[in-house]
Amino acid sequence: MSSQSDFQFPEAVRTRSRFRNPIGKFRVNRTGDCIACGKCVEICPHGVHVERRGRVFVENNYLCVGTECPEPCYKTCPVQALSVRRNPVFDTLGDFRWTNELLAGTWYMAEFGEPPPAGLEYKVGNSGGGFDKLRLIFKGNGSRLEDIDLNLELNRRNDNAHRIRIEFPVYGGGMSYGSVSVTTMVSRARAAAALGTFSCTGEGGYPDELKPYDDHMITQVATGLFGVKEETIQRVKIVEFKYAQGAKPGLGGHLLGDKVTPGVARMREAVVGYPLFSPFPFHSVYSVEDHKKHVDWIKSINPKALVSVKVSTPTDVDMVAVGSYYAGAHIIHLDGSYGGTGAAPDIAKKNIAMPIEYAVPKVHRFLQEEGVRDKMTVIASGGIRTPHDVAKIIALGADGVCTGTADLVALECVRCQNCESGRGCARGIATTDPELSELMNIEWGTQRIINMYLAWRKELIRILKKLGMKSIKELTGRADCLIHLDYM
Amino acid sequence: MPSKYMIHTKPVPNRFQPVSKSGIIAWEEGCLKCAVCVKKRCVYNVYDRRGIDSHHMIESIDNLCMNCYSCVQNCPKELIHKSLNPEFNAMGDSHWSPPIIVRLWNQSQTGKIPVSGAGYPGPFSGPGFDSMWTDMSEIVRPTRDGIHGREYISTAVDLGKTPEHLIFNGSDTLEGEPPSIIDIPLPIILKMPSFGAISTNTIKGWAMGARRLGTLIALPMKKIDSVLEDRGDCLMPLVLPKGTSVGNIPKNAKIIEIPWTEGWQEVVEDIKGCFPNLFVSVRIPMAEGMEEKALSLARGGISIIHLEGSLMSRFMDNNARNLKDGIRSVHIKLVEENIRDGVTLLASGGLAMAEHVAKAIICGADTVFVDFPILIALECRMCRRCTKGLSCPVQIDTASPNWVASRVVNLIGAWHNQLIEVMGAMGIRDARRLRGEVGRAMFFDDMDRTAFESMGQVEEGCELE
Amino acid sequence: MTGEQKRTLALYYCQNVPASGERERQDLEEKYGGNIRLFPVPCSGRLEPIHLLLALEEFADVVYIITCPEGTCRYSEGNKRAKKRVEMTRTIIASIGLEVERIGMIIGSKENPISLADHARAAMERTLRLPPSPVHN
Amino acid sequence: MNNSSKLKRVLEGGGFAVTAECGPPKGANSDVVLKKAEMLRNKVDAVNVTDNQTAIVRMSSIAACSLLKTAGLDPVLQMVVRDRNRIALQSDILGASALGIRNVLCLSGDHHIFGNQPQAMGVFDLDSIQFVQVVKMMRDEGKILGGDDLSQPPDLFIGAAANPFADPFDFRVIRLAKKIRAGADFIQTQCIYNLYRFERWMGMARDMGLTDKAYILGGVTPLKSPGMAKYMKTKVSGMDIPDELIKRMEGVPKDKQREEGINICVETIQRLREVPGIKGVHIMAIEWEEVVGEIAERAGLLPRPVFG
Amino acid sequence: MITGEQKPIDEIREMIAPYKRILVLGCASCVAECAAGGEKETAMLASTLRIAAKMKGEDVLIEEKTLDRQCVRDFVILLDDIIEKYDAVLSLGCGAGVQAVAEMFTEVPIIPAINTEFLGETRDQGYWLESCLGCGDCMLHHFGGICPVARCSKQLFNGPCGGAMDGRCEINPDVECAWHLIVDRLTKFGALDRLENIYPPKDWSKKQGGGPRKIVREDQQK
Repeated sequence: MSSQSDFQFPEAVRTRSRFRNPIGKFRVNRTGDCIACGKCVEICPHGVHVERRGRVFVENNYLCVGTECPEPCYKTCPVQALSVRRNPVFDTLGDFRWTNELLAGTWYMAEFGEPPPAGLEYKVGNSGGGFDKLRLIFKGNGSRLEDIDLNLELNRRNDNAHRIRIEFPVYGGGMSYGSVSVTTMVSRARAAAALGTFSCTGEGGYPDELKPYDDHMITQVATGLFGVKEETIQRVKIVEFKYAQGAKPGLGGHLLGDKVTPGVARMREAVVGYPLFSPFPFHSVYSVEDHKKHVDWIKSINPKALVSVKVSTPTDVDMVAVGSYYAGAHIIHLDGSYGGTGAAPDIAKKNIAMPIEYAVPKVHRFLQEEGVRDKMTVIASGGIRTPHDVAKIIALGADGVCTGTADLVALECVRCQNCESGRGCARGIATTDPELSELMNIEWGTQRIINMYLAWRKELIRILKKLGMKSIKELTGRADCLIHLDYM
Repeated sequence: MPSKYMIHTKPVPNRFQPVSKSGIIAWEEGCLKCAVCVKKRCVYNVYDRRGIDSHHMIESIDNLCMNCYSCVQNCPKELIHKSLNPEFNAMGDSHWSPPIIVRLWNQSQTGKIPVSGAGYPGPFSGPGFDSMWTDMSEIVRPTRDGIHGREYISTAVDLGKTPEHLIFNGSDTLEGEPPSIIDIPLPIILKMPSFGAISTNTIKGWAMGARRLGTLIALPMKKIDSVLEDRGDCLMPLVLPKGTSVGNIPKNAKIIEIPWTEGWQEVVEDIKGCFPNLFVSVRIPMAEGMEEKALSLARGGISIIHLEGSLMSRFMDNNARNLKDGIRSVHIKLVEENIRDGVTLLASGGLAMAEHVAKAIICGADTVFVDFPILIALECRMCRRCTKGLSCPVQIDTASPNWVASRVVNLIGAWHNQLIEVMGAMGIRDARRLRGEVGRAMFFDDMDRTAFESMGQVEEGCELE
Repeated sequence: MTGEQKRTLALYYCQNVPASGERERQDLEEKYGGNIRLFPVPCSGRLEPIHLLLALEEFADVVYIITCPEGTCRYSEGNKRAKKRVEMTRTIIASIGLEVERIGMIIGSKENPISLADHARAAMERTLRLPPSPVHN
Repeated sequence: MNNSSKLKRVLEGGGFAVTAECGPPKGANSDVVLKKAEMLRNKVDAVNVTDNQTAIVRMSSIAACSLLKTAGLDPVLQMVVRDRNRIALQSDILGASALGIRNVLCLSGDHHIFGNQPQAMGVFDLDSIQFVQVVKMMRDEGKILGGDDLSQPPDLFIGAAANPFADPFDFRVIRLAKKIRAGADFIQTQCIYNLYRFERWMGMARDMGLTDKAYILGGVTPLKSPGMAKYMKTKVSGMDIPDELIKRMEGVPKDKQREEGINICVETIQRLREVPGIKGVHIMAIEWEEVVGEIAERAGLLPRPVFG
Repeated sequence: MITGEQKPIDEIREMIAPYKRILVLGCASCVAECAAGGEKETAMLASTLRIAAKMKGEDVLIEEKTLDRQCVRDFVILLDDIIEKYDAVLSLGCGAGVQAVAEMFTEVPIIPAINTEFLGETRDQGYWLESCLGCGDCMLHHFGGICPVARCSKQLFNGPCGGAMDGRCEINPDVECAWHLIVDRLTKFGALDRLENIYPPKDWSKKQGGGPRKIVREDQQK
C-alpha cells in the first residue's frame, strides 16, 4: 500500500490556556523600579513581557525559559527591575510518572503544536524504571527522507471486515461518559477525526453528540454492558471488548451514586443517584471458547466491524493475546498496569498486573513464536505519555498505541487525582457536573488535543528520520533501537 | 457476604488537623476583592471553611485544598501560590514516608479503601514489596468478584498445626484429638509498636480493636494490667523467660510468645507445665541464620514461628535485605524440608500498606503482624519525639480507648477490603491458598532483566534520547 | 536558661533559610524543653499578623520569624511582606501596651549561613531579656 | 442712650417682658424696617429680627437690627446656623455687638428645602446649642472657638428657642436644659396654641429648676383665618393647633375671623401670665406687625414699664 | 467603594469597657476591600482585644464573625441565632453597616470599630483615594472625568483658585490640584473652551435633600 495519501493533517493553531495564569517553570518578577523602557519586550523571544498604555507587564510568565535564555531580560534591564527565578508553584506540580516538566511540556505542545523549547524535559518522567529508563539509540546520521509514513493498518487478518488505516499510530483510549464530560468526549472525537484516527466511547453509552464522528469512533463492550445496543455496535467500524483496565486489573468498575446524574443514568439505562457496578469479569467468559462466542456475536451484528480486545497484563498475557487471535479478534489492545482511570483503588493501580513495558515484548515474542504476529495488530496503552514513549513501546513490539491521560493533560489536567470525588474534576474535564463541564468548550478542547498530537507527530517523524526509517511499521519490534540505562 | 466476615467501619474524626503535602499561600495585600473571586468559586469551598489551629498553627485550608490549582491559575493578581509543606516532608523516614502516613490516617479516619482518579503516580518499582506485583486472572482463568460481595472470599487463617491428614473411624467420626488451632478471620494480628506515646488507654483501645476484629494483639507481658486481664483471649503476650512469672499470664490467654533463646525447649516446657493448652509462638529475629532456627523450632514441635523484621521492613542485621526475601527464604527452607505444613509462619516488621499483607503471604507467611500502622492510625506522625521524652504533638496518650479501637478497626477494615480486592483479582478465594503462591506474583528483578537486558548496544558516536 | 522564670518562644522559620531538618528541630525542642515551639513555614510571607497574635494570645511570650535574605524569596516578595506584617503587628501590640520586642524578626544572611540552632539561641537570649508575658500571668 | 439690652433690664428687673417679631423685607429698602419699627415702638421691650426665615432670602438680620437700633428700639438678632459656618457666625457676633446689638437668639434655622432655593448647600457646621455655647464663650471668656483671645468680647444677651410641641415630647425639656446649660439667658418658645401641652412642659421645666436659670418667654401668633390655622397645623413642622381652635375660628363670620384670632391670642397671653415661671411673651405676628400694639394693649401689657 | 480605617485601640477598648460578652463583627464588602473590616482584620482585632483583656486579667468573652455585608438586612438577620450570647457588638462595618445591625438588634449596643471615611478608588496597592462625594448629580462629563466636588479642596466649579501652584493644591503640596488635572485633561482632548462658560451654582438638594437620601426602585421591589 502506498504511503501517499490524500489525507491532510490539520494546521496547529495556537490555543492558549483556559486559565489566566498558566504555570511554568520560571517566574519573572518586575519591581516598581521599572521605567517601562520596553527593552525586555523587545528582546524576549517568547513574549513573556508586553507593553500596554505606557506600562510594561509580565504577562506570560509560563513561557519564560529561565536559565536557558541566551539573552536574558534581567541582564538587559537598565534599572535591574527584573529578576527570574524558578517558580515554586511548579515544584508542587506533578508526580513520578507525570513530572511537572512533562505536564508543562505537554501543555506547551497543546498550545503551540510544537515540541517545547529547551529547558523542559518533555521526553521522560521520573518513575525510575520502564520508559523512564529506556532510551532510543541513534547511530549514524539517519535518513534525509522527507516522506516519513506514520500510518497504520488495523486489519491485518485480511478478512471481510473493514480495511482501516489510521494516519497516525495513536488512537484514543476509552473514556466513558460519566467519567469524563461530553465536552471532553466530543473534543477527543473531533481531534481524532481531524487527525485521521479513532477515539473510543468507553463503557458508558454512546452519546448522540458523537454521532457526527461515528467513522472515527470505537465503541466499547464492557462487563457492565452499559449503553450497549445493536444500534451502537452497528454505528461504528471498530468494536472493542474491554476485559480489563490497566489501572484496576481484575477489578470491576464502580461509578459512585453522586456521579450518576440524569444524563449519565439515561445513557447507561440506570437510575439517577444509584451507584453502578461493572462486574469483573465477564461472567459469560471463562475460556477462549467463551471469548470466541463474544467475538462472533459482534460479527453477527456488524460483520464489517473490526474487533479489538482490550486486556490487562497478567503473567499469562501472551496466552490471552494468542487466544484472542484464535477467537477472531483483529486487534489485541494491551493496557498496562500504570494506565489511567476515572477512579480506582490505589492498591490496584500500583500492585496488580505488570507494566506495559514488560507485556508488549512478551506478547510480541509469543505471537511471533505462534506465527500469527502478522495477523494481529498490537496496540499498547497504560502509561504512554510522550512521543518518545510511543516510539519505545513500538520498538518493544507494539504496532501502535492508545492514549488517554495525555489527552486530558492537553486539556490542562493537573493530575490532582480527584476525578472520582464529589462533583468530579474541578477543572471541568472528568466530570458530569453541568456547571463544571462549562469550564471547557469543545472548540478549545479539540484544538488543544490536535496541537498536542501534531507535536507528537513531528517528534515521531524526527525520531524515525534519525533512525533512518521510512515508516513507523519498520520500528515494530526493533528493541535494538533501545537501551535500558541499568543494563548498558 | 455474611456479616460475620465483614468488618464494620464508620468514620471516626481526627482529633488534630492532619499535616498535608502542600499548602496555600494566599496574600491579601493587593487583593482586588473581585466580585467573582477565585476563592468564592472554589469547587471544594475550601476558603469558606478555613481556620487556624492555634495549637499547631496549621491552616485548615491546607488540608482542605484538593490541589486543583484553579485559584492559583485564575487569581488576576497571581496572589495565590501552592507550596510544599515543610512539616509534611519532615514526617517519618524513608520507609514510613509522608504519603504512607497520610494514607494510613485517611483509612483510619474513613474506614474506606483509598480510591483516586488518574493512573498510578508513583515510582516504577522500589525496594522490598514494591519490587513485586500480584497477578490477576483474565479470560483463560476463573476469577472472583469479591469486593462487592458477589462472591465470598475467605480471609480466615489458622494458627497452629494442621494435621497432614485426618483419620476417621468406622462411624465417620474423627479419630483422636481434633486439630488444635486458633482460627482468626483475617491474616492480620496487631502488634504493639516499640515506641509511641502509648498509655494504658491506648493499649486498652488496641485490645478492644483486636477483639472487635476477632484477632489478637501481641504485646509485652509487662504491659498487661488488671484491666486488660479479662481481654486475655485477644492478647498475645510476649513472655520473657527471665523476670516474668509464668503465673501472670492471663487466665484465658490462648497464645503467648517467647523470644528465641538457645534453650527455648525448657522455657516451653515450663509454660506447658502450667498451661498445657496454651499455644506458644517463638520469635526469631529476621537475621542471618534464621532458616536454621526456624527449622529447629519446627522440628522441635513448635507450631507457630514469628519472623520479626525491623520496623523498616528489613532484616534486623542487614539493612540491605528485605522482609520479602527473608520470608521467602524461611518458607522455602521449610518447604524443602517437607515440614512447611507443620508450622504457622507469622511475619512482622514494618508492614505499612494493605498490599504488603498479600505480598507477605505470597512470599510464604501465613499471617502478618501490623505494628506501627496501629500507632499511625492514632494520628502518629512518626516524629519519634516520644523517644526523646518530648511531648507527643498529637497527644496519643490522651485518646480514649473507644476512639483508639474504632480507628484501628477502620484501618484494618480498609486493609481487609483491599486484601479481598487483590485476592479477587488473582482469582483466589481463600487466604490459606495464597500462602507461598509465588506463581501469582511477578518479581521486578526477573521481569526487568527478561524484558530489557538484551536490547541495543551503545556504540561509539551513538546518540541517546 | 536563667533561673526558674519560664518563657515560651514561638519560632516561625522560612524553610529556605536555615538548613533545618526535623532532626535539628527536635534537637532544639529537646534542648529547650517546652520553652520553644518551632514552626517551619514554606515562606515567611505565609505568616499573617493573626499568626503572630494568636501565638501571643495562646501560649507564647515572644514570637520570632526567621526570613530568608532580601531578594532571595522564592515567591519574590514573601520576606518583604513578612517584614511589613511584623511591623504592623508590632504597632498593634504596642497599642495595647505590650512590648514590641515580643515580636521579633531575624533576616537570615546568605553570606553567613547560620544554623537554626544559632538563630534559636539568639532569639531565646532576647526572649529571656523580657519579663514573662502579662498575657499569660 | 442706655446702650445695654432693654430686654435684659426688663427681665432682670422682674418685669413681664414683651417681644415681637419683625420680618425684614425681600429687598434693600430700609423704609420697610423703619415703618415696622414705628408700629412696635413703645409696644414691646425688644424686637426679634428673623434670619432669612423659612430659607427665603431677605435683608440680612444684622442690617435690619442695626436699622432698628438706630431707630431706638432694642433688637434681638436671630441667627441661624444653616447658612454660615463657625467662622462667619463668630464674625457676625462680633459685628453685631459692635453695632450695638445686645440680644442674640441662636437658632438652627428652617431647612433650605422649604425655601425658594432648595438647591442650596446647607452648612450646619455648628448646631444651635453649640452656637449658644460659642457665643457664651466669646462673651464670658473672651475667646473664640479655636481658643484665640478676643481684643474685646461681645456684649450680648443670649437667647435660644424651644419648641415644646415637637416630638419626642419627653426629650424636649432635656433639650431645653441643654440649651440653658450651654448658656442661654432667655428662651423664646414656638407659638403656643395647645396650652395643656405647654403647661405640662413648663411643669417639667420647673421641676428641673430651669425656670430659675433662664427667662422663658411664651411665643404666640395671632391667627388670621381658619385656613392659616389648618396650614400651620399640617404644613409647619412642630406646630400643635388643637381642633377646637380651628372650629372656633370657623365658627365666626369671615369678616370677624381676624378679630377672633386676636381674641384667642389675647386669651392665650392672659393664660400664660398665670403659668408659673413664664417671664414674658413673644408675639410673632407674621407680616401683621400692626396688631402687636392692639394685642399688647388688650392683654394689659401696656404701657411698657421702664427699667434701669 | 466605601473606605474606612480602624479606630485607635484605646478608643475601642474604652467603648467596649462596660461589656463582658462581645461579638466582633466584620463585614466582607467595602471595608474588606480597604483592609479595614474584613474577615482578616476582624480576626486580628478580636485577637488583639483578647490579648489586651488577658493582660488586664479581665474576664471577657470576645468572639468574631464576619458577615458578607452588614448593610443588607438579609445578611444581618444571620446574627439572630447567636446575638443573645453577647451583650455588645463591636462592628467593623461602615457607618451604614453599623446602623443596619443596630436597627435590627435593638437589644444590644452596636459599637463602631472603624471610622468610615469616603467613597474612593483603589489607586494602588494599599492606597485609596477619595474620588466621589455622592452628590447625587454627576457632572464629571463637564470636567474631563475629574470631580471638582470631591477633589478640589474648595469645591470650585469654575477653575482653579489663586492658590494652585505647580499642579498642587494650596492646602498641601501632596494634594494634586483637581483643577490642574481637569485643565490638563480637557486640553488633551481639545475641549478646554468648555471651561470658558460659567458653571452655574450646583444643585445640592440631590446631596442634602434633608434627611437620608433614598433610592426607591419599584421595578426592584417585591
